[in-house]
Amino acid sequence: MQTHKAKRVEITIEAVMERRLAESLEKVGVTGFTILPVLGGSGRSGRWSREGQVSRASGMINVVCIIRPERLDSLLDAAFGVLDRHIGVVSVTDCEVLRAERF
Amino acid sequence: MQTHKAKRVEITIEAVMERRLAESLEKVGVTGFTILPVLGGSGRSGRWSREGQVSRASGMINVVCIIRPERLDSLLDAAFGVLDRHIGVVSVTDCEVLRAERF
Amino acid sequence: MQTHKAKRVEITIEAVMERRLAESLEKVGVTGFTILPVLGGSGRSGRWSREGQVSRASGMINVVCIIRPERLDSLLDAAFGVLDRHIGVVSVTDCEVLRAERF
Amino acid sequence: MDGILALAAENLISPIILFFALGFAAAFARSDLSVPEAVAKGLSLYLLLAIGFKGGASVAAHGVDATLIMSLLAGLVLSFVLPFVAFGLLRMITGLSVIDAAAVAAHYGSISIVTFVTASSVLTAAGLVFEGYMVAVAAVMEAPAILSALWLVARAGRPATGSHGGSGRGLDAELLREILLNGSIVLLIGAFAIGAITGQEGLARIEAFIVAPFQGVLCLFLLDMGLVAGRGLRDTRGLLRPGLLAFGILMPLTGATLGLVAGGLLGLSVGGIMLMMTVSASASYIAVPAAMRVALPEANPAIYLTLALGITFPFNLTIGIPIYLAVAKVIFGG
Amino acid sequence: MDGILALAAENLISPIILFFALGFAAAFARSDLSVPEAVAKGLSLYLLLAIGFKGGASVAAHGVDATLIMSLLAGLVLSFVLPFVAFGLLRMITGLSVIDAAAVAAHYGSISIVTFVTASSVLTAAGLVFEGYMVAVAAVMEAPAILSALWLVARAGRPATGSHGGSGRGLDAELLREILLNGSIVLLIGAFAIGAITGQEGLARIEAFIVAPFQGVLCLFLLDMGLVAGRGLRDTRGLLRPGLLAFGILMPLTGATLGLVAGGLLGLSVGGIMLMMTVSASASYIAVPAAMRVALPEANPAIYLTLALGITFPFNLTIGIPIYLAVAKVIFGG
Amino acid sequence: MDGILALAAENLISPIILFFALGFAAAFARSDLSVPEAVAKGLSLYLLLAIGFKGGASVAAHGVDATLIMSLLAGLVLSFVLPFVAFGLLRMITGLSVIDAAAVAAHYGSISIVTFVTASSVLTAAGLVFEGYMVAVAAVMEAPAILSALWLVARAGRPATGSHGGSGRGLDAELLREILLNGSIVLLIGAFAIGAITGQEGLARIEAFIVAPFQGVLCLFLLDMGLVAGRGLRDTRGLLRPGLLAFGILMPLTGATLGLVAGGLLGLSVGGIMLMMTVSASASYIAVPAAMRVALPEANPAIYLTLALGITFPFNLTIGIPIYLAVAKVIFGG
Ligand SMILES: Nc1ncnc2c1ncn2[C@@H]1O[C@H](COP(=O)(O)O)[C@@H](O)[C@H]1O
Ligand SMILES: Nc1ncnc2c1ncn2[C@@H]1O[C@H](COP(=O)(O)O)[C@@H](O)[C@H]1O
Ligand SMILES: Nc1ncnc2c1ncn2[C@@H]1O[C@H](COP(=O)(O)O)[C@@H](O)[C@H]1O
Ligand code: NA
Ligand code: NA
Ligand code: NA
Repeated sequence: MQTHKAKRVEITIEAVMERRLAESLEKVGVTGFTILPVLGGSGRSGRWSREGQVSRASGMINVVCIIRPERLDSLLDAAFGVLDRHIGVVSVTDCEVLRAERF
Repeated sequence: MQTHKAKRVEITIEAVMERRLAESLEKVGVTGFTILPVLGGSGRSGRWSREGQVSRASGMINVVCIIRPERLDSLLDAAFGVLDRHIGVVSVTDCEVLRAERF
Repeated sequence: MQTHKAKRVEITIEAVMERRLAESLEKVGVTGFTILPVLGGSGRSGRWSREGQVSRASGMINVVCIIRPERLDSLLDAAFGVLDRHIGVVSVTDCEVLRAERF
Repeated sequence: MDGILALAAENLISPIILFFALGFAAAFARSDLSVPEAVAKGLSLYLLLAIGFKGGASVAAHGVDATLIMSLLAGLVLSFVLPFVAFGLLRMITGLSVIDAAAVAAHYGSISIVTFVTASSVLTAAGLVFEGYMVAVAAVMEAPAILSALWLVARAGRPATGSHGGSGRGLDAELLREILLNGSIVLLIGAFAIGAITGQEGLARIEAFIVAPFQGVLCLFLLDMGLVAGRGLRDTRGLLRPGLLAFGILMPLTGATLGLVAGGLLGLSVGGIMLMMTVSASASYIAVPAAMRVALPEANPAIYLTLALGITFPFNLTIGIPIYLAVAKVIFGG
Repeated sequence: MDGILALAAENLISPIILFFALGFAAAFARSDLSVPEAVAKGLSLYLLLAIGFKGGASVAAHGVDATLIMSLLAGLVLSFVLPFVAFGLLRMITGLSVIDAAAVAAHYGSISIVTFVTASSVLTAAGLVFEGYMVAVAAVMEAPAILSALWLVARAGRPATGSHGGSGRGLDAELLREILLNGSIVLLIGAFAIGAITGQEGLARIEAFIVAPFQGVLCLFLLDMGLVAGRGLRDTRGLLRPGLLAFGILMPLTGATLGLVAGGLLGLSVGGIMLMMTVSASASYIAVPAAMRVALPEANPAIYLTLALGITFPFNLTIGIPIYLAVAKVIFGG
Repeated sequence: MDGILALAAENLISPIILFFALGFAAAFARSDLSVPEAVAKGLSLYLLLAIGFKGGASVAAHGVDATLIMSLLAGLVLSFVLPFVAFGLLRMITGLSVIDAAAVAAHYGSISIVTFVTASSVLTAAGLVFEGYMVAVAAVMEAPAILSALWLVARAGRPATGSHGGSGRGLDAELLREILLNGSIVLLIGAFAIGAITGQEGLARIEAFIVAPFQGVLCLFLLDMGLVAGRGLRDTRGLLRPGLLAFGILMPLTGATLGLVAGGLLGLSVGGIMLMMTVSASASYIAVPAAMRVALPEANPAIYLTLALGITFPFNLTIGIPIYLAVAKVIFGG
């Protein structure tokens, strides 16, 4: 089956920043992404878990964004502008996609 | 530690198609996969979110499937048969796995 | 934007083993990871789903761990020590990260 | 006319309508108020269980009315027929494609159980009784409309779901099974049967759960519906051309009229007629959208969801229900 | 015998059993009816809080019975002993390996709190009282069986959980802590203690939450249990050889017999004896499976979950409980 | 003094406090007892809806008190002023940086609605009435403190949220909208308005949902709060230097004193004064932490969450509330 080269960007970011990230991505023309929930984790600021939490303050989300390689840089710029002084992690992986016309 | 080459296929597909995708995968001999929940996302058809939703109509799931490289093609065929006229995204990444006998 | 080589390790493991895995990772100095929920899946032991479940017995979680390449081996050793006789899957992908000082 | 307005006004200031409005307004103001998906599903399970059980227990108490079978049949027929009416109207006043029009039509042939629940609350508040089996009528009306819609698409020369392509699907046994055994039908009919079997004795045992707190739970659920409807409408405003908007209001009125005729012919009570009008006027937003995603994936979900949930549901809730009650009273009320 | 059948028949048409059956049937018919995981957990928290609190408040009201300590001890002993009985039976009539047999045995030595709750509902409906501390007896019976099972495995020359291999685990302090402090034990005993401390005054404050709606919540929870049990059974039908099936029914009867003896020796009320039979007959499906996944990962979970949830739970719910009540009445009822 | 102790002792053995303690202890013992996130959110929606509605319905019943507007204004002023007091105290007795101190200060100027709910339960149990609009006062006190805190940071020469850097944010309209329209404010005020509009008639329709089971739901919610607070405290024990600890207890007492003065000047009832003390003494742990993560991401969340949820919340629950009631009674009670 015919596949095409693309980049898979996964951004783990604080839930409170979701709207700002989405808007920032849209501004640079990235309109395709999928948001996965996060249960908990661990980092320099210690362990955390969403169990029993009501406030959105301590939650994170995982934003998966598949794009054409040539658009990676503007995406990373946009993401970095939001991450900035916030906690969060960005990873970029090479991948192949079906239906390239969608990206 | 000894690792082995494999392919990591991630299929983001409408929740209503879950059973059909699973059956299609099983038909080509792919019986190992893991399903992650999806909170929301954005695409050509706009933004969506599962918040407060009751109907399964607008939900998606993320199916992760790790397989030996030689089985990739039949997996993609099977997935594509189901995706077909449906919305959804497929990405394939090279990866290494422990315990190769499991795949 | 400046990126750095890293490894993305994704461990799908039984939920009951979460604490043991976390402790094992911390013992080898891996303190950064993110835990994603898992809805269900399929493997040699058949299909399963979390729908309506109360017991943690049949659930899994997905632990994502991004590390510098040189620390991969000790991480895999630690993960394998916990996985051991348990069901579960480990995949390792090459990736690039922003803000390398965090890993 | 005055009476209708007074009734509408009274209905509008009931807590359930106001909580819906609160959710609607909060969504438009982009508040982050939200109900977790699991809680929304839990509330809807509660409502289905409660309304089904109470209907069954009421049938057990009042005996099987001679018109029960006829009413079920009428519901079946209405659900089969309404999509054709809706399809015709859509093709007349909107520019929707065959597939989109058929998908929308399926929703309006089917029913919205929360609209039914709200209407029955209004009846109870107004001191009117109704046939307990109306909940069963609502249940049998959930699915048939889907078949009509698929037939409309097939007739237009477009196989409902691709025997074309590799996957070899179609309106196969699998899809039919999914439609007929979808969760809300199963719970509604199951709870109805359990209510009918265990009767007043069963009701006595779980009354404190399904009767007393019912209205309050409905408030919370309607708050959520308001949030979801408001969010949907906010994000798809551009879509709603005047034609579609008009359809979203004309169609429930048309459905209600057919429901009125059916209820009158059946000789139902005023409450029963009003419920028959309400279910005919209401549009599905749970079961049918899911079925459409499987069977007609090319149909644009934003259209049918916005119409059913963003226009017709609020219309029925606020204006429709009081009108249906008033009309039923004027024509059939002693 | 006639009395038993009549009682069983009456029990069978109670809403709680029927909702379980509805879930069971829906799962077998592959309906997509489902209860979200979070809601199921929330319902189970509610049941544990309510049943624990009511037990404690009842102890506060009736004073500490002289036999309280003896009953707790009896519960402990039963939970330690039952796994040996189960293990023997399993090795006799099934071909299970030592590890699988031990894992199953742990489940049958422990208890199912929903079975307990259902039995106490049946007692209440039958107008029978029982010792409030029976809920504490149930709580202390949750864990000991796990130790017996691990001992059975160790004796067979297989370290319970690998000091072999790299990770150096075992039935270490950590696992023991996890078992003894698992959520359902902590909430059950905690709520019991709070009920005992705050007594009737405390009960009065939260009665409207934990007493009146209890049966209704139980219906919803049993609907979910039916769905989960049905799904499990549907997916593992091949597994259930006649030997296992027989065990799933013989073992609760055996357990109930031992519970009958214990309850009789303790001099409990008829209700108390029936509950002692029920807990002894019931098999854990929450705490023990989780412990087994940690301590005996090689044991096949499909076997113990299917037996406990798919066979023994429905058996106790529908046939077992009425039998236990009838037997307790015949032998000890005035 | 004796009276205070007796009242405190009585308060301490109420089910709600004991369930909080149970959760707290379970977290410290590392039990896996937990409430799903969705259920916790559902419970908090229920509490907000219920407390808001009841407040509104009470206003509808007793008429708009002349002091209503004054009380709202007083709440606004207190919420603006308290952060300065807190900030000064923090800079005096702890070594916190400007940013951390400002973030903590924002929490103490805002309010904890569960503390309010618990206090109103204590009042009801004590047979005292209070002004229904106090819930609206609590609502208006949620947000202003955030602005004060951001001003404190800006004054110290540090732009609250970077117009520096690429993203060009700041205390922009967007953040202000988020703060003012956060979910708990919207639901609280919305439900209050609905209660005020529909009055006793509306209350009658949903009373069985929002009044009778309220205390029980609160127990379950406080169990969860105990779990979350205990877990937080367990994981950040190292952080709590004596200075911070002292602040966590001194600040609520200071806030309560200001609340006492305000309530006295307003001429509120004893119950109203006690509530004014309680809200002033309480610290936000839902809305403000989320706002701080956006506006002051450099502030360490472990500090403000541990203080608000791990120290001040339990302090108010167990010791503070009885003290506030006793003091209000001694000074203003006839
Ligand atoms: N190396 C990592 N791999 C995966 N997730 C991470 C990593 N480091 C941090 N995270 C996630 O980001 C959150 C915040 O990290 P930190 O700012 O280091 O406390 C953590 O709680 C994790 O959920
Ligand atoms: N480039 C992408 N990267 C990640 N997820 C995507 C992407 N495009 C689409 N999706 C997901 O697929 C859904 C449907 O996409 P679409 O068909 O473009 O509306 C979206 O709502 C996203 O959840
Ligand atoms: N090849 C695979 N790709 C992704 N997930 C897998 C795979 N194999 C197993 N899993 C996950 O691991 C669980 C246990 O697998 P097993 O031990 O084979 O039954 C499955 O239920 C899946 O959730
Ligand atoms: Na209709
Ligand atoms: Na047992
Ligand atoms: Na305050």
